[in-house]
Amino acid sequence: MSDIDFVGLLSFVPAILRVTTPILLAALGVLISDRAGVLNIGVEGMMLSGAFVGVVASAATGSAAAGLIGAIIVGGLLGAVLAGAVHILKADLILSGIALNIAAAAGTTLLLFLMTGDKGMSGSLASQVLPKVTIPVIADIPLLGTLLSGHHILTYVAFLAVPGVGIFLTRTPLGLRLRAVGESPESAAIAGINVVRVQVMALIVSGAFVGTGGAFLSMGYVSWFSQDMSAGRGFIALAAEVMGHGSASGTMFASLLLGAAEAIAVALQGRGLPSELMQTVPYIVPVIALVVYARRRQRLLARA
Amino acid sequence: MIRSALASFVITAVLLVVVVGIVLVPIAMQMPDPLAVLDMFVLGPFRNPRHTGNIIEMATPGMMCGLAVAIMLRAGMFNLGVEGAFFLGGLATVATVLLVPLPGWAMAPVGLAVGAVVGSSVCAVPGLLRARYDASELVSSLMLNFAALFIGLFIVNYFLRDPTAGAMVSYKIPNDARLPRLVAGTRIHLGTIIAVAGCLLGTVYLFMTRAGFESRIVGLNPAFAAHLGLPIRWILLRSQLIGGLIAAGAGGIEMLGLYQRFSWQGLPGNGWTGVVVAILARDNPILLIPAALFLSYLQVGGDLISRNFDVPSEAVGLIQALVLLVVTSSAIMRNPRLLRFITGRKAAANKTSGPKVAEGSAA
Amino acid sequence: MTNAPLVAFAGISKTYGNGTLALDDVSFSIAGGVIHAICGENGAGKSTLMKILFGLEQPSSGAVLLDGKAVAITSPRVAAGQGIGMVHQHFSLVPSLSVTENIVLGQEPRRGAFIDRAAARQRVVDLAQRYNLLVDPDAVVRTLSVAAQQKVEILKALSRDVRVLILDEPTAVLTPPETDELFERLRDLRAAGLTILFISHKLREVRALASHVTVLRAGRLVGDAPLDAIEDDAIARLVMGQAERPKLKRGGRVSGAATVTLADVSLAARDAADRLHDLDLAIHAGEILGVAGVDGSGQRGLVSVLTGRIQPSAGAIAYDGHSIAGLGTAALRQRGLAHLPADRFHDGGSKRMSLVENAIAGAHRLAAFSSGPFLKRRAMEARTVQMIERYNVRAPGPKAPLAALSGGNAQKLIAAREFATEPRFLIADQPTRGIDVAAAAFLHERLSELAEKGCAVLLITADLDELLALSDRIVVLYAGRIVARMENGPDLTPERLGPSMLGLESAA
Amino acid sequence: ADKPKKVIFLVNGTLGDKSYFDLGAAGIQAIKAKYGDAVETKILEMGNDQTKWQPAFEDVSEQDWDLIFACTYEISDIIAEVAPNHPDKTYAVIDAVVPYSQGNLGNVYAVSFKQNEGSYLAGILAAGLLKDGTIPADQGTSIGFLGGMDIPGINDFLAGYIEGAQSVNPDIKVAISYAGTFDDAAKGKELALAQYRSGTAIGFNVAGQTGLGQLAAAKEVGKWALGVNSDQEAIFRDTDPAMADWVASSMVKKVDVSMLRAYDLYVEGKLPVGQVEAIGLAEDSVGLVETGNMAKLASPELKQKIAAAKAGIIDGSIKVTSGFNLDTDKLNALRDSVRP
Ligand SMILES: Nc1ncnc2c1ncn2[C@@H]1O[C@H](COP(=O)(O)OP(=O)(O)OP(=O)(O)O)[C@@H](O)[C@H]1O
Ligand SMILES: Nc1ncnc2c1ncn2[C@@H]1O[C@H](COP(=O)(O)OP(=O)(O)OP(=O)(O)O)[C@@H](O)[C@H]1O
Ligand SMILES: [Mg+2]
Ligand SMILES: [Mg+2]
Repeated sequence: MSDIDFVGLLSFVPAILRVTTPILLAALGVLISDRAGVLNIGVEGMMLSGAFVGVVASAATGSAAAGLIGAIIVGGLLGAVLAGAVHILKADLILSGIALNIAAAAGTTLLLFLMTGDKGMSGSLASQVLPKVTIPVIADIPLLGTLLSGHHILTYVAFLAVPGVGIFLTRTPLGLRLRAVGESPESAAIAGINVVRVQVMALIVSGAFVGTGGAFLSMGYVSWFSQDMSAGRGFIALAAEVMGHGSASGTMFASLLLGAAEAIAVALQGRGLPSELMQTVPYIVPVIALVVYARRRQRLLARA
Repeated sequence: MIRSALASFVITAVLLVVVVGIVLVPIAMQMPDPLAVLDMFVLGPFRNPRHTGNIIEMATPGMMCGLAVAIMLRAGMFNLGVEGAFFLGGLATVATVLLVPLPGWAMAPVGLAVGAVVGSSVCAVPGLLRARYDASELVSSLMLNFAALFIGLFIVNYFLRDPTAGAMVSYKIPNDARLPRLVAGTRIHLGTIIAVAGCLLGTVYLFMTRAGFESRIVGLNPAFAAHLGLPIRWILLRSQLIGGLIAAGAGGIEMLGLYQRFSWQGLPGNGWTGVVVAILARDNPILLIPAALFLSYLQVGGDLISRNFDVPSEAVGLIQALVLLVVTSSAIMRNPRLLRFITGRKAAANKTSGPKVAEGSAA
Repeated sequence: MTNAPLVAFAGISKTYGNGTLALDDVSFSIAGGVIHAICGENGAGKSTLMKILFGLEQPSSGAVLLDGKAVAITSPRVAAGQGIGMVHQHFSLVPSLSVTENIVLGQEPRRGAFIDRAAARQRVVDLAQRYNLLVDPDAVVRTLSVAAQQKVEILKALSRDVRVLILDEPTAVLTPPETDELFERLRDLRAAGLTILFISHKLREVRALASHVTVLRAGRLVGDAPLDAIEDDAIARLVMGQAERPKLKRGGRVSGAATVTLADVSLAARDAADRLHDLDLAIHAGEILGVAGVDGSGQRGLVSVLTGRIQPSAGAIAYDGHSIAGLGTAALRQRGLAHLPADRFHDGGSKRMSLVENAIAGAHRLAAFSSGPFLKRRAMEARTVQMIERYNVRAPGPKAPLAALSGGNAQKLIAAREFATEPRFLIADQPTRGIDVAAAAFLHERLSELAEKGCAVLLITADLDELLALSDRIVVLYAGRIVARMENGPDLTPERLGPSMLGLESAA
Repeated sequence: ADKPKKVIFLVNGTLGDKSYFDLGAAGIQAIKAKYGDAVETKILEMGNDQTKWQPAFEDVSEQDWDLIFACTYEISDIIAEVAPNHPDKTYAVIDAVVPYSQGNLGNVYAVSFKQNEGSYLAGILAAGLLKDGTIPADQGTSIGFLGGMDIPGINDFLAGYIEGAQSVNPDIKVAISYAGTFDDAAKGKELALAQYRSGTAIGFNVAGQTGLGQLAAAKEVGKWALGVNSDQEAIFRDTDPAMADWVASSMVKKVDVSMLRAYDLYVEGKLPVGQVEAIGLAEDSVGLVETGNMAKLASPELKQKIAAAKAGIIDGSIKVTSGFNLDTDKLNALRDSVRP
């Protein structure tokens, strides 16, 4: 096979970026929640809801932007709901997240059925998609063009959000407070910070990111919503965030790793190897990466 | 301690009935006979022994997976491999029964033992990686669940598949290997007794043995464990091995108890139920029994109304989600006055909320 | 301003959720512009009262009056708004944040949407200089020694615009010169019009600093007087409800063979405060060897290598002449090691476990407490009850969680556990930090008793009175080296130890 | 009039699969539409927890339903267990076979679809479009197959598809991918893109929701796709015509029609219970959509070739291998023979 050459590898880049985009957006959302001490387990449900509302809102308004805004809003709303469960009902954070996931799966299907008479997909809704972006000059440069230009707009959003979230967490007052609240709520309260408010805000922002990731699925990857279309990406995003060790760039690299593993598994299909074994690749690669990383960290610690 | 946990359990149960009523009433109102719907949901499961049996059958894997989760959580490990262990345990049990020539009486015990050992790897490997390299068990177990799924499907496809069955399923599990049914007219099987016994043994293990005591020390405060010189890595690994064996054994029991063939094509979800059951029971093995039964009861009630009335199955899902929320909403539940009312004594109000973290060095 | 006092407590009572009556109808007032001390033994209710003033707890009844007006202080924000600042002894710093970040947290200087990092850093540098509490503004708090964290804590309180400053045992981890520095600054602050509430177990400090003292015992107000109207003995009697602290003075009893020897032990650690260089030391059976030194001079590293947590990077350690290379904590404990750790809740026990479990943990594999794989819960409980009685631990019962005990009582229980194994070698690391006089005296007696029975005791403490009262010999650690060795005797005073502790003079 | 007949359809999963279950639901609607008040219908989703299927079957069998529908092979064992205890009830299982050899299933009617026959035509279409240059060679030289999982029900499509393509071009290459999921349209798109990228000119999706991702990929790269089960061009014709334009045709499987037919027969008392009916091209139960894009795209010669193959299959002169009877080794051999 000749696609191991450089250009062949380069043609992989768009695939990796595509696969990574929804994972990264959701993982950034998880990151913000986690740093605030309220790990967002409802990420799967928020993603699904974002995908759903993106389609419905864009079909209703005829505007893709409205769809995206709808997805962001519903993500934020669900974040607020989760925050309410945790802070008003004082419910268990993890179970509330699981509950949200169950409710979102059932709720989107039910609403889809009420709107279209179909439980499976929104094919009958004339929803819009968000555009791809061609960067004028760069697009024409041979290698760089493939690398940097022609991706989906939310792919750019996701990767540009990485430094954004990083700077937010480390350089802004709110980011600092958020980290303090996440690590040591008592200390933050003593410093005069309203812990509940910070956590509510973090979950709302988290939900907005995750909702955007959902919009990428239904308004970028494909142009419709289908039942359970998040297909476990929320959990992958959780894993990416944990692997990223709490930093935005770490989360990005972990997401890229998971995305690349998935893209490799896709490319390995049809080579005559049992498909089931190929499908384990995206799950085994991260575990190996995790171990390699952990060993390296151990060795560094040991040397110091 | 068990008593106060039981108190919040009772409050939860009462509350749930109220909440489910609130959700259900509007749905019921749309039906010609609203009272019948409510009646079916609340009492239906007990009218027919078969349905009561369904509760118990369904609670069996819930108890065991809950036990596996609880034992690992008590050692401070958030290992989600229970789901994959359950799946792989079921598969390996069936594979043993089908592929290894065994006398009939030995099929179930040998199959379950092999299944438990093989399946436990999904929990044990993350445990090992955590103990050895300090790699997050949450991530690796989450990932290995899916790896176990696909490896399992590969095994079914290449080694166990019955080509005459039409679907991707194994050959039939021989009758000799099936677990005996205990109550005529229901599918309640020996596994239920194993699960209940497991929960009791789990209590003994955690609170009455040295090993359980040590794992709780590690779970609550690893720095304290290190101060005492406890072999922390081994204790971590051990609790995840035990959890894995239980979860995988549960998968085998489920297969030999209720299935005719190995027919899972995806992760069956019992591991997640186990997480819910364990959190519900506050990691207290004895309370796993009522917790699992209660969740199953709600399920069966929901199934019954959707079978008998035009209630969409998604509505049942929504009810479930709400139930989960209420079950853990300690705002009402941990109200000290209510607790005192139930226990009839002064109860300590513990003010934990949010995820549990070890008190010493946070993870 | 009329003559209404700045702060007044009017009939404050506080019952915690678990039923503990921490404060019982406490009323007194604090005049503006003074340093006002609050004394009382462990669990007397001092911290509770201060938490009420700072908005961390709400009184069950009674009111707090500021300038004569009742104010509902519902949160630390409200307190801050009223100009009340507090120095907490524990957990009010965020470990992973830098010193600067911790100090500006909640009132960050901004430039646009961002934190003005230069301004923030400058604020800390200025503050540190003004109060002469030197800390590295860029250091991550987690890596700092307890003493350095204490300084950050104080700076943080001072960085707020306060008119009332609460200091809850601020000196427990400071060296005498540092304490003196702090007191200078506090006097300056008072001169500048600040009102200071000062909690301490050390009468000497109270006497040196404050002009008024209030004494609490078991939640009740038992004394409230200007300091020039009350004798030390009287205060002590009020605090303890009995006689004054027994003065022990040991010294010079180097008896038996060396139980533990260190030969050229070095430790290369990431944290400079943990490093050790060429330590040569022998701890003999029957002696108490005191280790003096500014916090962060290598004490933590020394404890780590002696307890088998970390293997030294060079040199050899032997117990009874046998090398312990490669042995872990468990093996060493079997060879007779016991260790009273500096941080009682972090290493010494589990807050959520019962007293029984905390008291027996570690010994639970002994035949007395287990048969086969099972624990003998009844035997465990019986032994715990004994310990509680013998060590005079004030506790609701053996099944209560450790968290329900006040600091001093928790420490007694942990000491009871460590001493119960009849150790041959004991490391007592800050055994009485933050503990009231009576409890401290009790623990001191137990330590001497152990030494008399032939145990080799290594005493690490920042409290020089304690060091001098208990030690037979003293070594001084500075920057990971032993810079002085001396026999204890009547002529050894804190003043003589000071210079070598600060690395100014080597008497080795 | 008589009291209405009661018909229930038990879904061993959930609706929305864009496959058997949705088609079955359409069949129930067709029955209701045709018989109106003379029939009472219900669809019950039993969910994905397999342990709940048998209790649901038992409950429903105890109620007063006259005809109980179900579909897929996954449910065969359970019907075989429950049906004998309820001889007064009639069961119709679509797209599956029950073990009649056990002798007590006289009240069960089974229909098995010869989807391999329809797929054979799809194979001819795909390979034919390439061979006659309708799809220019620079679009790619191989054809594709995107399966949901590597399972018999999917491989039955594959076997027919390969054989049909080979009948046009014995050296045809088929890129084969399995997604491992039926829910993940994004993954389906990614797999399809990978196929298109490596030289596939036209692909066939048999993967439920996942498979629809192939259409999005086809639109993106401007290559052709073949739909399955229902007319996928029609699904998107109104809402996304640009995508619909790339659906060359669809291999339809008329589960709904066969359900209606079963009910017709049942009402007439002619339902052949106790046996399995294998239906395919001859019964017009599977086939290619020949309207829409197909009508414009395929050359008259190709259309003729397809018609001829159809006739051949119906008269038995062409035998299409069934994916159900292939063991794993034979299946691998078949797949290896067309690997690009
Ligand atoms: N949050 C709490 N919940 C329950 N009881 C508490 C709580 N905080 C303090 N107590 C109890 O209230 C009493 C007074 O405690 P407080 O902290 O005020 O004592 P203190 O005088 O500060 O003691 P110390 O000298 O040890 O710091 C003690 O018996 C303590 O156990
Ligand atoms: N939630 C609680 N339940 C029961 N007892 C508690 C609780 N929180 C604290 N305590 C007990 O009350 C005592 C006083 O609490 P506090 O937080 O004042 O600690 P402290 O040791 O007094 O520290 P400091 O004097 O430096 O403030 C502690 O020793 C602790 O054991
Ligand atoms: Mg205190
Ligand atoms: Mg204190």
